[in-house]
Amino acid sequence: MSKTYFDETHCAFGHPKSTFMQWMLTIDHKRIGLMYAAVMFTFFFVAVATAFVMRLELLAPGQQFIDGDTFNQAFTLHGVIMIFLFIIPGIPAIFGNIVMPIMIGAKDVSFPRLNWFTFWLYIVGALVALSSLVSFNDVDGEMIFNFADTGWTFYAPYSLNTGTNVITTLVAAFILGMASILTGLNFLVTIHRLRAPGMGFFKMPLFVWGIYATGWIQLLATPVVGITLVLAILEKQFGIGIFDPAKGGDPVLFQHLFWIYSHPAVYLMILPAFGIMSEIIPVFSRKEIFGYRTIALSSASIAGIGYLVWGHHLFTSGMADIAKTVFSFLTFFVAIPTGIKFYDWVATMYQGKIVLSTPMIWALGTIITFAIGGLTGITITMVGLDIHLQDTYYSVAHFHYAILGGVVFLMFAGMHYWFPLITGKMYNEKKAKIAFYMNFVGINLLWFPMFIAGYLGMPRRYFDYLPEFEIYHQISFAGAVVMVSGLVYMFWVLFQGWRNGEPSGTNPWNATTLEWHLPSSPPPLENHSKVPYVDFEPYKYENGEPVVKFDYETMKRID
Amino acid sequence: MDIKTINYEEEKKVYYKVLIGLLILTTITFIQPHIYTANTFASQMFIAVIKAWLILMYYMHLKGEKLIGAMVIFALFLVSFFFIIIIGIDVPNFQFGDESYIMSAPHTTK
Amino acid sequence: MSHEYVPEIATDRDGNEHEVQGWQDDFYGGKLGFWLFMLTEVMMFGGMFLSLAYYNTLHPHDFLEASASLNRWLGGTNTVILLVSALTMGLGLLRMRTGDVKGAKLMIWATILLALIFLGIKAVEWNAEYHHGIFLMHDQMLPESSMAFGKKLFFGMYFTMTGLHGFHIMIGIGLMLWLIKRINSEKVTQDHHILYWNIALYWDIVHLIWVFVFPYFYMIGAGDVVAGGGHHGH
Amino acid sequence: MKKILMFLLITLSLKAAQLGVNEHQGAMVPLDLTFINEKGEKVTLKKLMDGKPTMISLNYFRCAGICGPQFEDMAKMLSQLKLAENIDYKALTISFAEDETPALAAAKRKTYLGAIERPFVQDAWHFLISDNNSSAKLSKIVGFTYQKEVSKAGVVDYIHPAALIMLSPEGKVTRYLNGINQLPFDVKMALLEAGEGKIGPTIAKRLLFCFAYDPKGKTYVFKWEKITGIVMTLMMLAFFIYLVVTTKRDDDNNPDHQN
Repeated sequence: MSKTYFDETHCAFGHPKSTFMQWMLTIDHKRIGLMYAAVMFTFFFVAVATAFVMRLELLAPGQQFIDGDTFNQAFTLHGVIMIFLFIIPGIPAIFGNIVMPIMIGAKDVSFPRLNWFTFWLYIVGALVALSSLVSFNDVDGEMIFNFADTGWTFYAPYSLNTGTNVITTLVAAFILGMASILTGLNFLVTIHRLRAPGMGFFKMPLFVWGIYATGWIQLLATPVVGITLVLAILEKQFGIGIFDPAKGGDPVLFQHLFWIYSHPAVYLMILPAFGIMSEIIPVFSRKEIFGYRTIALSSASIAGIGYLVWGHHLFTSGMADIAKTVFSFLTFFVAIPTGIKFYDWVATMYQGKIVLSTPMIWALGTIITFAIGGLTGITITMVGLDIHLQDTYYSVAHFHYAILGGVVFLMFAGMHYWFPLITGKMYNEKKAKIAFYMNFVGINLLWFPMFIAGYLGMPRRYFDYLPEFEIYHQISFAGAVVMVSGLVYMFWVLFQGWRNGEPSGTNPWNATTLEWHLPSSPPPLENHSKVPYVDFEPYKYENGEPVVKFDYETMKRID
Repeated sequence: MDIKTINYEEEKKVYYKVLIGLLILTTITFIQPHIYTANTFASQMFIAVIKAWLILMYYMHLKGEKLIGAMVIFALFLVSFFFIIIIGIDVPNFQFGDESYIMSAPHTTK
Repeated sequence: MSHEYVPEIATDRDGNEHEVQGWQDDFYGGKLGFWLFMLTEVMMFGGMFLSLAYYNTLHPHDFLEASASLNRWLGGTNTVILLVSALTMGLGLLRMRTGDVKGAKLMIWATILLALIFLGIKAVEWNAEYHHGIFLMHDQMLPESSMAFGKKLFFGMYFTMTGLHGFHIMIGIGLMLWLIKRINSEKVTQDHHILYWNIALYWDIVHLIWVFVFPYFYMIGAGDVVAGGGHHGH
Repeated sequence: MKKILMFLLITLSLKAAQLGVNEHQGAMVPLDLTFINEKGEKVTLKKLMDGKPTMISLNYFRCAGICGPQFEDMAKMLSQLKLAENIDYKALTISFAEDETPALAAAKRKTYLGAIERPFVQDAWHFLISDNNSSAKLSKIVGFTYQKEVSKAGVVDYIHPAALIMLSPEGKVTRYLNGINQLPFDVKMALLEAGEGKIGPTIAKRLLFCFAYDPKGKTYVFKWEKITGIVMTLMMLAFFIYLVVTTKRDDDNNPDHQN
């Protein structure tokens, strides 16, 4: 057991005695990942609450509980928290940190100190975002709720004119963007440099592939939005005129720059999620994954193509028709690698010994919800149809099916999958499954009616509507109630498991990848007792049993 | 690339050679408008690209860096793609330019 | 890092030994990381050049005129200064790698000096423009002024981009001072000079950005003036 | 600047509100009242309404206060209103100031008809001025009170509330919509109601049947909806609390819940 840390408290600096300070200053990737998880899920529930309030308001036409301005700020808050604080950093920061280095047999990420710094950068960004919630009106210094009311997209010119705290929010988004860049950078170098000897790129677990592709998006797309936000801030401060038509600027340019990042951002969200899926499916089918290379490469190509399709957000914003056609055309291509992945997963399950444990049913549920989200996405790729459906509940439903029903569901799948690894305990399977079904019913009840409402012309981001749409909103509300209950129930089950579940052992799922070959669970500092030599493909099963076995002390193969 | 064994004189020479090259190119940027007025923009950018290439290859030691070189090329490809789509396709073909306030506003010199 | 890091050995089934790359003193890893960071810089300025080109295509004439009105000689001098500073930085690194710490530090100081001169000239330039009534939120740049949209945007981008570039220069100076500190405390040595290497790279990318900023702002209008404008026009 | 102005206007309108619209639902407005239209002709209210439910706003055209915003909002509201103007309803803006000219009325009308963002039957919205004190009579009947104020500079101004007053075809006052901002939806409902269900598509009939008006919220709601919303939310919270409680229990009788 050679500990290579130069400092046994393994902190960014100093040798703090108190456990608390050791956590605050830790550069251990597992601890950092856990801290991310704690913070992010807190924010997640704040955003969920905001969304629920909006649903409550929309229960009937006319004003119910909150007025229009508050509603605008509510959906902006929901968007900003969910996008910038939860879902974009989400899976990479949590599972990328916790399991990715273990999966490649590394002792930590390449730049542990940078990792620590990144986490605190993220916290700073979050605090700035919170500080923009309220402002003190200069008349009588009383506090007023004054969050940005622009929607999370900050479209110019409105964002340049509104009196709400847009600048602070932009700064927050910028800082969070930097955090995301540094995370991606760290992971890219880690994956390039710290793979265990013998592990070529095509021997990596697929989750690592997902993280790798994500890393490239974080690295190369985020700076563009970064500079866009900077320009917007300068615009607001110095009235340069870059985005303000009154001074000759072109708001469409803002949209271009904004979506050059924010569209790849959705692939940034989904790719690691697909990675989790590719981990879970073979393990619970007890079968080697079908078409490893195609899945790995499709991740890469989704990341690549993802850069080239941002324009489909601008179909109604004033683009040249040729550009629209090009973008529509390119966007269709994204469906191809995605489809390949789906077929590979299904093919993996074919003739496998399928074990319906909780992570598996989350994954299976996702196959349904994400398929709905993805296919409806293809419909609004067509320019003509998009002109009709843009900014309606249809696109809202599409987005939530894809992101909640895809990314977040898979994130939860991952939570259930790696829960024993992280806590060393096992949660109550039965209750966990109930939680899944609540969520699954909830999401469909909540968003499916929106497809219809949107198709009939219910615009998004409105706090009032004509009575025609009443019924859809009411079904959605019922769905919201079920969904939120399901979420809380799920977290409660996991919490219970953590508090008083039975010990799980190091490899409860009979999984094959390296993170399940640890001397103890939860993993010790610096993970494997010794770096293994990887001369095998991941997910090797023979008649339902993992092929590769290790002696966890020497990490020598004993099969 | 082994960093221990380096030939000081050799590398120094390279640095000075590149410096001279860059200086020459800079002077060219200044005399270009007087000798070749057809397309200042293109020729200026062309010179800039050459300078950039020199700096990348020799000052930044990109020469022989396979992996990093590929990464740089990928990034540059993306940027150029953004240019092609937005500057090359979208803006010039925008069909409502004449009705656009920002393009044909009262006091823009046309 | 206080004690020397001994890489671990992994043995495969045939008993061959493979050295494990740890995250400690991983020179190539450090370099790779910094290159990736520089790619983000490229994308960032790429985005700005994109906006610049965008408005250039909308208002070509205004851009040429505005560009012609900039002081090409100050810009040129700055170009040369950065050029030389890139050389000094490179030579400094070279000396560090050959173990000549003193010479290396000398070169860093030289670079810092050049950087300061660059900023000085920039200040003079901005000051002059301010007195011509061209500055952010000032006189001709105000919304109500009758200056053409194209020109407003040109100068707006000019101040934004040269400003951000100047900001990078300042950061560079800070980094170099820090580097000198690290050298003095022998954290950066002949064998362990990744920090120096990366800061040199940073300085090069700052230079690289200027290589494009300079012609796009100062030179594109030059041909126009010589050809069309006044003296020996045709 | 704009914010401050709005703030001022709001306070002003509040002040005015105290000085009052005392609602006289059910009061009958005599349809033979005469007003002067933009062309300077005498017209009876009957002719102006010609058997349609009608929304009336009382203002004065020199008004620098809340009238402007109110007109703008009316124009906005009318362009979104899902009813056929001139067929389903009429709109009248009547000046209660004694000393205003048809020319000014015409100008105002032109401006705000122009502000409507869709083809709009011009005849549906008229700007009228008082004919031998008819406005004053009207205001009295509908309970719309205003107060004359003469500034030191001798400029005559009025402090007055802002409201849309709905008349049934027979001239019965059916509804008051107070304030300068009206939701098209509210106005639609009010008009349908004023027309006593004679007009409007079937869906609107149904609405009319199941929607009630609550004067405080100034808007139409399903009464039971708010209740349901709150109840369901409470049920959800109850569920959370239940979870917390059970957590405690699990701690007591130590963890052996195998299933």
